Amino acid sequence: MSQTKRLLIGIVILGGLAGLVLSVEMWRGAALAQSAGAEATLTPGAVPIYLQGQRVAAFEPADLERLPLANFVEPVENKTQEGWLLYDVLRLYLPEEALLADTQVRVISTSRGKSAELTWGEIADLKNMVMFDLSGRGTLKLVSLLDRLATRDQWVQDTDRIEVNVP
Amino acid sequence: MLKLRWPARPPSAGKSHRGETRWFTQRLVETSPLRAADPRTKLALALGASLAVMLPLPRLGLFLAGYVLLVAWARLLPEVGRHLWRARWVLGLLFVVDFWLVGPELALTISLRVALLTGVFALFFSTTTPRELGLALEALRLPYRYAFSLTLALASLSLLEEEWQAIREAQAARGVQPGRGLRELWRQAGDLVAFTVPAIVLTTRRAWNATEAAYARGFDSPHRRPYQSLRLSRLDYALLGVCGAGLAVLFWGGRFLP
Amino acid sequence: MTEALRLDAVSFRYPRDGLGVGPVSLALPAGEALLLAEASGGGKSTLARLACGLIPHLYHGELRGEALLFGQPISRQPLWAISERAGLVFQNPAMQMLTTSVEDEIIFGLENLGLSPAEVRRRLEAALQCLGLEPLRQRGPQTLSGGEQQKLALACALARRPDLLVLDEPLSMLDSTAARDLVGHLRELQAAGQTLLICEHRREFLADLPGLRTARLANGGAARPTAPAPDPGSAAGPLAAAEAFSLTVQSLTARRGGRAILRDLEFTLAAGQLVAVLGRNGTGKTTLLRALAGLQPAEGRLAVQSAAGETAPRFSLVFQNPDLQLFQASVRAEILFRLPQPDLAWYEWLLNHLGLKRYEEAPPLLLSEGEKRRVALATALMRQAPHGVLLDEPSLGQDAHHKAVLLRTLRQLTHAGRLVIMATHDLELAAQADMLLVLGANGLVAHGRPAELMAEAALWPRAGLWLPDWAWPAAETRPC
Amino acid sequence: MTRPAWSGYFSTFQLILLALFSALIVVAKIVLRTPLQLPGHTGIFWMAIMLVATRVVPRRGAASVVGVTSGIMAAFLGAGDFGALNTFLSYTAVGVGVDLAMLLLPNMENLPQAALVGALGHTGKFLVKWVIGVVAQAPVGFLALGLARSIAGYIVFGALGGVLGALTLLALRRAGYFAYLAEKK
Repeated sequence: MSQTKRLLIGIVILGGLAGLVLSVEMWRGAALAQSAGAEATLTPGAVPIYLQGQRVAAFEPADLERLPLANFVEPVENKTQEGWLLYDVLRLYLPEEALLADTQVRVISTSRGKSAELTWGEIADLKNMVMFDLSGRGTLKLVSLLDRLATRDQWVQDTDRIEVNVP
Repeated sequence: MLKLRWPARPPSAGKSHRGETRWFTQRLVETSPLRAADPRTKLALALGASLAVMLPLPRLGLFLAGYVLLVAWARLLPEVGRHLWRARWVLGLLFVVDFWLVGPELALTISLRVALLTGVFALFFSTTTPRELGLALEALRLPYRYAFSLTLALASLSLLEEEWQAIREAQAARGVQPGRGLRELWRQAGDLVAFTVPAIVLTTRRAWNATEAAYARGFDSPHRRPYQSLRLSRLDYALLGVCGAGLAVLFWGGRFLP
Repeated sequence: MTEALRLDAVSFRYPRDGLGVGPVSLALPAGEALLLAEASGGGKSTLARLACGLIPHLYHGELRGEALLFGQPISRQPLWAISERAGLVFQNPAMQMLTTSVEDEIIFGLENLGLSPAEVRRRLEAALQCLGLEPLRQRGPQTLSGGEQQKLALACALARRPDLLVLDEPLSMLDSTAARDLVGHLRELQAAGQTLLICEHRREFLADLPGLRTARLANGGAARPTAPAPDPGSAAGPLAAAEAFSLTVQSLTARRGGRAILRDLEFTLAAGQLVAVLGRNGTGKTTLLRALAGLQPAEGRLAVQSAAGETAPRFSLVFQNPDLQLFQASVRAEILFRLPQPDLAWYEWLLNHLGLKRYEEAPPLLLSEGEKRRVALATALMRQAPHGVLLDEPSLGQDAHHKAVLLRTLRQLTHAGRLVIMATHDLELAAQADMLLVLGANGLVAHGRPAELMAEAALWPRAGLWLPDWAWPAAETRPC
Repeated sequence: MTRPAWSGYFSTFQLILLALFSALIVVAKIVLRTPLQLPGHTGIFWMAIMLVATRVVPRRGAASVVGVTSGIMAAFLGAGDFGALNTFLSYTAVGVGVDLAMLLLPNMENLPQAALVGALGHTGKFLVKWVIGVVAQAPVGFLALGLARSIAGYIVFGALGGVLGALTLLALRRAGYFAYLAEKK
């Protein structure tokens, strides 16, 4: 290989490395700015809702007043859970066409590292009682009569994010 | 741009007595109880601790509390403090930028992570002598010749530093003074060569003298038997056990932790 | 009687320039001591390395003849096996230190013998005690004085209990007290039946080793020709005479790392003097030269007075280690480096006078140590600093012939009205000076003419210097 | 005691030489602090010594040995402002970067090749610092002078170091250094 060719390849590699770093950093910067901008609009205690990765709405605590209350008695400790159905919450913010039977809904607590995966079909089946209970600390916890959410361990306390993906 | 100034000595330089260089910030803390621990244990502790940067904030906080207790027990708070002090501007800047762009939680997390990475190896390096480092490297299956050359290099640092200073003076006495700005760039390059060539020659000479001196004292003998060998003591097992268990709980402790 | 070392017509040539040593024949019976003496740049170090197997095991080159160590051919034994029978102490003590503490330094060689830890401990303690190094056992070798380092090097070699101990110019970098101390240890070793092979210029110190035989390598030993005697006709060199001046030093104090190295020095020197600065290692001889050259920050007054008024002193400094400066492709380029209008007559005079003419186009790095020293001297003298020249240990590793050449060159400068100040532990050289400055641990102990200072018998112990009889050619002035 | 086969890859003298070159890098880094606080300015001497080392010990991997050794030493001595791990990794990256770059550009006495190897090796150091920043989720791009200027600094000073290395090698050859070296085993 000639010297010129070697030098050119070297320069291309060097430029490629610099370009890679700059573009990754630009992308990181943009992502950070976007999330910073998005988070900034949230009022304290609001739960952002993401549809296909994009934040489309935030579930404000004040909105709860517009929704009907629901309740059930959980069978393990025989305590009454009272709150708002996830069915009502999502219908309040998301368009009908996003809410298909196999739409995946993920309710997340980042601070506790917990989440629950549900389909719209399960949520829309009102006998499953998939609902949010307002805890004493003012945060939301997801409770349900569904088998995989039947016990306290399986509930999602301190919910702070909802992700919705339409297949 | 290529304007170099050659201070007579670096600002923090000083010599306690001839040849003993103190311009490095690391010091051996003889009073630390970690002096008695095996260097491999300390290396494992430091590496384990640097993994903790991956923990989420509440757990990172718990880890740091434990880490501070360990450092305090090892009487190394001033050493770790000195490292953090040197990084204070960067840590401050990181905190402010993150606070401004995102929020206090991220700002705190990032600052704590960087602080941890900055101070964590002081545990190892301020309680280990070059000889112990060599023994540890040997015990970690590095061939003796490599470990020896590393400890020799550490032993030669003060000599090389004196030579750098002497070259600077000797060349300055002949009018070699880098730092005249861009106009005489080529001449400046020549001036820099007047430093690097003697430095390379003297270093090579030192390397050759050391090679001869080592072979004259039986280096590479197949009969070599180390005078000291490393052995893990109860202290090592206790440290590894406590710190390993602590990290394991923090990483996999699941719902029992915040 | 067993022969420790036998060389039969042994010669060794380095590949670079074909120089080396031999052919040499000699026999050293076990239990005896032999001194190898010949001109500098010859083959003493080569022979010392040969006796310990470093040649041919670590050097490329052509070895001829037969070299036997205790009856075994050196070239056919592994180096580690040779090192168990022959120990070596090198010339430069700082350069042979390998570890970070005195103890580790001794232990290093003992580990290589495969001894049990208990035996290593026993031999370590014995070696420390024998050479009085116990108080220094935890110190870093690089923090010791030159004399202490050389004792440590001897301890490292002795602890391995070699049958033959080879010493390559062990005294050349030591002050007279340290040198006498080391020779004292050699005397004890000799009395205990240790076989010794010593290569040394400073033979005067070895005079009280009983039974020391001397072998000269002059015929066939030195392959490198020595510098020719200067042409007497050119002795009056082309250097123009300088205006008369005097150098005044008042309350000179210099510190390193907060510690005062020089304290309240006061003296006056006149142009045209050859001045020797004496003192033990670490008393600040080099620091004084650096202060005079403007390289060392110092408090006090340093001034040159002449008819034109008072100015700061302007001297050239010749450093102890020539390798600090040399980097050019030829001796000529090195000496004329960055001189816009060099005085070519002076250049030619220096080249001829210092015996460098034949190396004019050779790279300085490839010259012998003594020749490099002379190139470094020439580079400093070419600059013709107005007040003169400062020299740090100029006679290091130089034989009598080259010391004479050096002295004549320096006299040329003093005749032309320059001031020449040299720091040295070479008492023979110092005795030829016009003026002595004797430094002690607490500053200047005395200054005056050599003959006057010799008369003060109490002075030398105060300076910590041992003054042997032979150091002073004018022995009739000595009070005894 | 058995030795791994690779332990004889370098001769003892070569190993000691590489270790002392590493020490020289650490000393140069600390002694020759320039008042320029541009990112990567110490790379001039650093890269020069590194490049000389690869020619003085002409075996593949020499630069990596210098990188790792100087990394351990610098970490041991507490050099660098971001702790030992960062120091060790970034020194190592320079060595590995130079070795990799020399696969493409082997002639260190050729000024353009040496400059490019210097730039590539020094960029390796930048990459490590950057990756550590990314892993720790630190917004490196916002620090001090901005990312583009930092990269440019590393590339320029690395290249200058490469040029100084090549000039040093040429001067060493003219001064007979390699003839001196050749007589040692």
